[in-house]
Amino acid sequence: MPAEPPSGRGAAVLRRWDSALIATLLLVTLAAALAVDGFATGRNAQFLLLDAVAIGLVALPVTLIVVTGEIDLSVASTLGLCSAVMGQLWVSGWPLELVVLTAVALGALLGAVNGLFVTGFGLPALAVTIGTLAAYRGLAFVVLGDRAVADFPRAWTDAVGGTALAGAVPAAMLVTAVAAAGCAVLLHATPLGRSLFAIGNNAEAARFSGIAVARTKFWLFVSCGAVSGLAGVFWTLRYASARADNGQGLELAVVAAVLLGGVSIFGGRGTLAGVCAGVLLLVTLRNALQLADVPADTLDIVTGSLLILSVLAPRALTALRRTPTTRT
Amino acid sequence: MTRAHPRELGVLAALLLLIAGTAAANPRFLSAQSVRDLLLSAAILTVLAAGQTVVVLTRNIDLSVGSVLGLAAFGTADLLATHPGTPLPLAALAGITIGALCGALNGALISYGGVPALVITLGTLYVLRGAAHSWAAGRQINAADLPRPFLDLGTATVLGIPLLALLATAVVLAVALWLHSYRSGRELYAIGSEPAAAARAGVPAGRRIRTAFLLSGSLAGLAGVLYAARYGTVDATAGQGMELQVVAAVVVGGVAIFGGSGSVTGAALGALLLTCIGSSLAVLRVDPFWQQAVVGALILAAIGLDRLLTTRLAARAARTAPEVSRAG
Amino acid sequence: DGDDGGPGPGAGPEPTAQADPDAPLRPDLSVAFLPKQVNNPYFTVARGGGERATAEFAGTFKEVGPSEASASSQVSYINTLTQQGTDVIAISANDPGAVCGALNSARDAGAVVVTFDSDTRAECRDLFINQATAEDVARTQVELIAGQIGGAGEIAILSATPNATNQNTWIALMEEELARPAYADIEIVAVAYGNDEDEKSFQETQGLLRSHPDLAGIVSPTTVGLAAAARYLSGSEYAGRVALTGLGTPNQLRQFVHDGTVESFALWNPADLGYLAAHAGAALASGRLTGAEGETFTAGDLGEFTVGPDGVIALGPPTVFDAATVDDYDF
Amino acid sequence: MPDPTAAPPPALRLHRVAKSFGAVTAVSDVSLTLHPGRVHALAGENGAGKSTLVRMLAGVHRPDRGTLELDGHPTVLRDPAAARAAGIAVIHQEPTLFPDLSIAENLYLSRQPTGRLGRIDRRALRAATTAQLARLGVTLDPDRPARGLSIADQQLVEIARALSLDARIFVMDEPTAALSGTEAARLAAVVRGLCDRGAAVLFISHRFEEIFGLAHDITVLRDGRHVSTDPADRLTPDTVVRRMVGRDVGALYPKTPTTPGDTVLEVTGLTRHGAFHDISFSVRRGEILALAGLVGAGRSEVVRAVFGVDRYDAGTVTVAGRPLPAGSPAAAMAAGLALVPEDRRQQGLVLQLSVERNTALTRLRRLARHGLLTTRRERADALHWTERLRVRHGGTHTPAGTLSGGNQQKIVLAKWLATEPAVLILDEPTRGIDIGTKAEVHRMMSELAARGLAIVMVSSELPEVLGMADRILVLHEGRATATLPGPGATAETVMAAATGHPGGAA
Ligand SMILES: Nc1ncnc2c1ncn2[C@@H]1O[C@H](COP(=O)(O)OP(=O)(O)OP(=O)(O)O)[C@@H](O)[C@H]1O
Ligand SMILES: Nc1ncnc2c1ncn2[C@@H]1O[C@H](COP(=O)(O)OP(=O)(O)OP(=O)(O)O)[C@@H](O)[C@H]1O
Ligand SMILES: [Mg+2]
Ligand SMILES: [Mg+2]
Repeated sequence: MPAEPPSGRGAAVLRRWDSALIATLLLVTLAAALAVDGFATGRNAQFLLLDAVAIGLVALPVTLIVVTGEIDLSVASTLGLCSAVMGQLWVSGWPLELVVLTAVALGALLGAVNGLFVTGFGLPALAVTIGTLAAYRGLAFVVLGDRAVADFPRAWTDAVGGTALAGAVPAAMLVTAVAAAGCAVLLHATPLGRSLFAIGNNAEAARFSGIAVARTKFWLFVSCGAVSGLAGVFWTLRYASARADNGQGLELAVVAAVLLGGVSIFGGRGTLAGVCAGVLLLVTLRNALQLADVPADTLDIVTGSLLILSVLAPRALTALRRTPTTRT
Repeated sequence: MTRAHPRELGVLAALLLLIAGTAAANPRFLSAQSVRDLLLSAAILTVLAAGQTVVVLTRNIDLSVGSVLGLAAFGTADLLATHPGTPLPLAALAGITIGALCGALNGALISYGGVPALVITLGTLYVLRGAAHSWAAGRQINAADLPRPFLDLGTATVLGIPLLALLATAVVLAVALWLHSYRSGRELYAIGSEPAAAARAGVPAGRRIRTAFLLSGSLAGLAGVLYAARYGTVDATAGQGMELQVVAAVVVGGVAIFGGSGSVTGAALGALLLTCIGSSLAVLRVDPFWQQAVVGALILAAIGLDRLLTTRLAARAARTAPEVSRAG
Repeated sequence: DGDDGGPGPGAGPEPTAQADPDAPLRPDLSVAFLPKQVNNPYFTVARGGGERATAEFAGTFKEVGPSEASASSQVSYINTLTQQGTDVIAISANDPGAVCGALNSARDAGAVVVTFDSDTRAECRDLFINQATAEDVARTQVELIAGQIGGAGEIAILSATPNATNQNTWIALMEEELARPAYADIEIVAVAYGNDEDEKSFQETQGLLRSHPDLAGIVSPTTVGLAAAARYLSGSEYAGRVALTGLGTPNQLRQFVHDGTVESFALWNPADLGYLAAHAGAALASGRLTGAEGETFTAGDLGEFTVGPDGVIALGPPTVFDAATVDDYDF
Repeated sequence: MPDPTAAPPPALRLHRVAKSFGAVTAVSDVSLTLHPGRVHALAGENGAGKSTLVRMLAGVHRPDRGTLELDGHPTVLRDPAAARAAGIAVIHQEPTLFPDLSIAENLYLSRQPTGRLGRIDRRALRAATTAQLARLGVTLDPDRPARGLSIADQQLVEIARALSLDARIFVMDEPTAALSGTEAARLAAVVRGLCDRGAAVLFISHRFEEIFGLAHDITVLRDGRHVSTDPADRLTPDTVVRRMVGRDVGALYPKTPTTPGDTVLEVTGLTRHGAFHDISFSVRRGEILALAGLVGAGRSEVVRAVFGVDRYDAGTVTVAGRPLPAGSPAAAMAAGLALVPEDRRQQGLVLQLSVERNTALTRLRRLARHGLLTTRRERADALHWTERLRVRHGGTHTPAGTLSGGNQQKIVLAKWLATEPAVLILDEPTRGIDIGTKAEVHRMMSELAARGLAIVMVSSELPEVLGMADRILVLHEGRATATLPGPGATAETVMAAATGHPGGAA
């Protein structure tokens, strides 16, 4: 909160949060491997990683957007609309290559609409994307209605669910990992990344420094749309089913993963490594608990508690460390 | 001037436009029963929006209201079903207490932890929903299990006006009076407008924020009681997804999502507008596949219109009276 | 197999093994129910039936599933069940196609798959336990509403979501049924969708009454919709003037049957559905059934059932509840 | 002047207080006594620890060591509310207002006059606000929200807020930094009035004429340590400066005459409705043009529009003969413009980011290699500039917000000087800067002009304007009222034009 005087510990705490998160991830994985039957198998690892693809993919651009102090809640609806359009185009006989490209381009267009409302009209992103969350999902139903398009070529659906690197890793996960690495470099080691942090902390000062704030945000929304479109393509092919309600509710999971990863909802703070660890932790925990037959309502409770802990724990740590010095 | 509230006028204009349009297409939209239904439908959302407004004004947000509503609704219904002799005021108090406890939990975590409300309440959204599911364990409480007088509350009218609508109006007026005319109410605006300045001015921000969440929780609890009375069928999913509607109502009603400005009457109008959109679409028999898309588009239109009016008025003020800001 | 995944007209893979009706039931069968959504009262009742059946053949029973009705989360639960080496998976599918890949992996790993309530494509399960044939459901509802409005007038349908497969099938068949000369005076004037939400169902009911002043009756082939519409009607000026029927549970509607808002309505017994699904799964896993048309087996105290075309077993015609019978049931 | 020993017990006594932030020691072992009816001035370089002391008195910081006594009673100020309850009113260096609340509520938050049933009496609230503002000679509408007030107006509201408190001790941290002479003089009169009523005042300023005009006692701080406390009449500005800085300071306003070159920046007919109207001027290489005027005259808005941060309704801006697209700071920077904005905390710096991130912000592309930017390069660059401007900081990786006000200002200067602009626009460049650095900044301006830079300077300090400018453009209520040659201008001619009576001007 800006109420706090900014402290030099901010960055350090964040780094420590990253490490803590990664340590937790390893610990959870280890514990699950020892305690849960069927967790430590190659096939389960693949199921797990495949489950992480859609959330992970969408979390990347959402992270960038949240770092600039905005938010995009329409990602899941964009995914759904792109999936629906994909299905519609495929049944009307378009070649699949073209269908895929169109879906991604459509995603970019939908993102551009968000971006226009946010940067062009100066409306709060939370409000705008709640609106488009409803609108895009609605359009998906307009396009595909109650139908489900399922007859995608086996070669494509197999490729999406298939593996790479000698069968060790799902191919889609490999793509996601590469994208994550690219985003990490972009965010932490390029001029653009620096300006995102500046915008998130103080957009006015960024503008006074010659950073094209509106344009940057606009293109972030566009790329977020495009990536959501891509995630829609992945979703459609992975489940071999184009439906208007694909990915419903994914936005909350994505936001949860991003926040768990240590990105500040007020913008200007966060790391991509943290987000990746956040995504994997969420997915791994769900997978392990499911295998341990933990009921769904408990899963929800665990997810929620984890989120709460994710912000309270770093606070508690700093407070503990500070206590002895202030109480003199 | 701060006297006139252009933001509320914007929502009111949108509302009147919608009602006029719908009534033109189907005059029965304005029949007594229809207006009663509209007010009834809006009552629960309005109560939630009033609580949400108080929280949003302080630069926080309460995403857990849907889950709190569910918990309170189920709790109240369960109490009445298992102890049919319970006096109704006591049952209502029980529901409100459940909500108040949830609100107190949120407020305590947020103010003592000094952590973002969005993350905490996203967490409690999951946790409380999970708790409701564990409690209900798949049970459903039906109209036949509930005492007749309780169910009658949901449909009773006073002088032809639904009781629930009167209750909601009373809540809105009370909150509006507090926010507008009492020092502690004004302090909520101060906290949201500039937390650092509030700290310097010696505003007890932590206490005020806890109060805001307590109020939001209690009102969500009250909304839960109203929900049970109105629908008569309650299971653990009551109010699921309601949080986005509430936030949308508040934002459409002109409350700044980053705190400091807006009014509870505006939020109430926003709730009425959203409900009205739903009802008009049903009355106009808009293609169901189009409905959600139209709702989204109308939300965007409403916040866009609001922004347009605000900037127009500001620009006009600047042009016609360049010295207005310094005029004595 | 070389199937391209299309919804081809052919049924599932031809059963290769021969059914042995006298084979002993395998001991220690693990049975898993995977409903569309856990904690949904309807599926909670079905689960009770499944549990009872499993206890009868001394297997182990569990219910797993997502807290929100989505196909993708079902897939991850199917994967989990596959990992755990479950013998019988009884699933009510959120999407006929999306769960196919995962179900086939489960079958490759040795599980048998029974669908109930909501089917998948035929090639990815062994049997489908149909709660009632769509024709029966449609016919029953048409008969009920026709009787309640005296054989003539405008009626409307309040469905679940616009993309609910079951409801859409029933609505289509009801329209066919109403096309018969006996129902010439009945006209469907609108189909509304309450999305299985109370508030939306309320609003849609109001909308129907507003835009069709001469409406004589409403049919709601979904439990949430019917309960919401009943609640709305009972407290409005339309109570007693507009007939209401559809599919609902006795517990939800008892109140409204007694106060006259609803004269009669229909539903199968979800507990029986779960019971039959579990027994069918056990019979499949033990080799008593292969899923081929014409095979018969005994499902505990429900008696004997025959496998129909496409591996479908029908539970039977829906039960009709009215003021005289509604109190005999508790679900 | 009353004898301190005969005076009533000190209103406030700080005894050997200290405060550190991590490795940075802001204040160590400082004692200070405030007497009723006396003004005590605090002098020191940027980062000497003045504001830290103020924050201890305000209840924002708790001292690590040392004690505080009020009227002889040891007291602990837990939070700002406690300080206020103890009768201490504080004007902070950086005004923090509630942008969404009206000016009236900014003044009287939590203390609004109430009527029946505890309801706020808005009429009384408005009247009280108008009266308070009138004391300072300000005519702001009490109902207008604080958002969009200029820095000076914000400062005035902050002052009015403190004065409206019924306090016995007034602590004023650079209250006049953003004010022009008229307002400052009015504040001085108010302060004297407070003293006459028996209040104790702690007053901080970098302007010596104010210190010596007001103070009874002067305490000098250096590097967080107490250097000296003396009655003002036993000191001269030179001794104070020497004690502050520990060395002699170069001349202020060392403007060396240059021969102006080609015109680089040309502004014609620039208009934004409601802000400024038909402003035209041009600046040549080597020339310093000053924009003068009263607070709120629209100078800042003009330069913001020129730089492209604000839009304008009519007019053109050309740089080196090429028209500049409106509304694009990036384009302005590409054309060689730089703007040091007036509000360093909102516009100049990203307070949460480190010093090195801030200095690099204007040159991200230039500092990158193969498109990649490393912290190491940013750090090396930041070290170079912070040394050049003698910035006092706890390491270039510390957030800019932890620097003292003056040092923050230097970071803003650094990030813009580093762009090597052709036209440098400075909006209140020395606001809150200590006298030593001020001389340094002025010397640098002269040097840059001599090297062929065109400089546009907005300043509310008349001596600075008269001392540095080659030409002076005077604005009054958004319109240009006079263009005066720098050397020939006097305080009178500038003020005449600034108040809308350019008759006396040449
Ligand atoms: N919150 C903080 N965290 C870390 N260091 C701080 C903090 N606040 C102040 N400092 C450091 O303490 C020292 C004193 O700062 P202070 O603001 O008191 O100076 P000052 O005398 O008011 O200077 P100026 O004249 O520039 O306003 C500076 O070196 C500053 O960097
Ligand atoms: N964003 C804004 N919204 C509304 N009014 C504004 C805004 N910015 C400035 N003003 C008002 O416009 C007038 C001109 O302000 P400006 O800052 O340009 O004056 P200035 O001559 O630079 O004086 P100062 O010394 O105060 O900076 C002031 O009265 C100020 O309050
Ligand atoms: Mg200072
Ligand atoms: Mg200015």
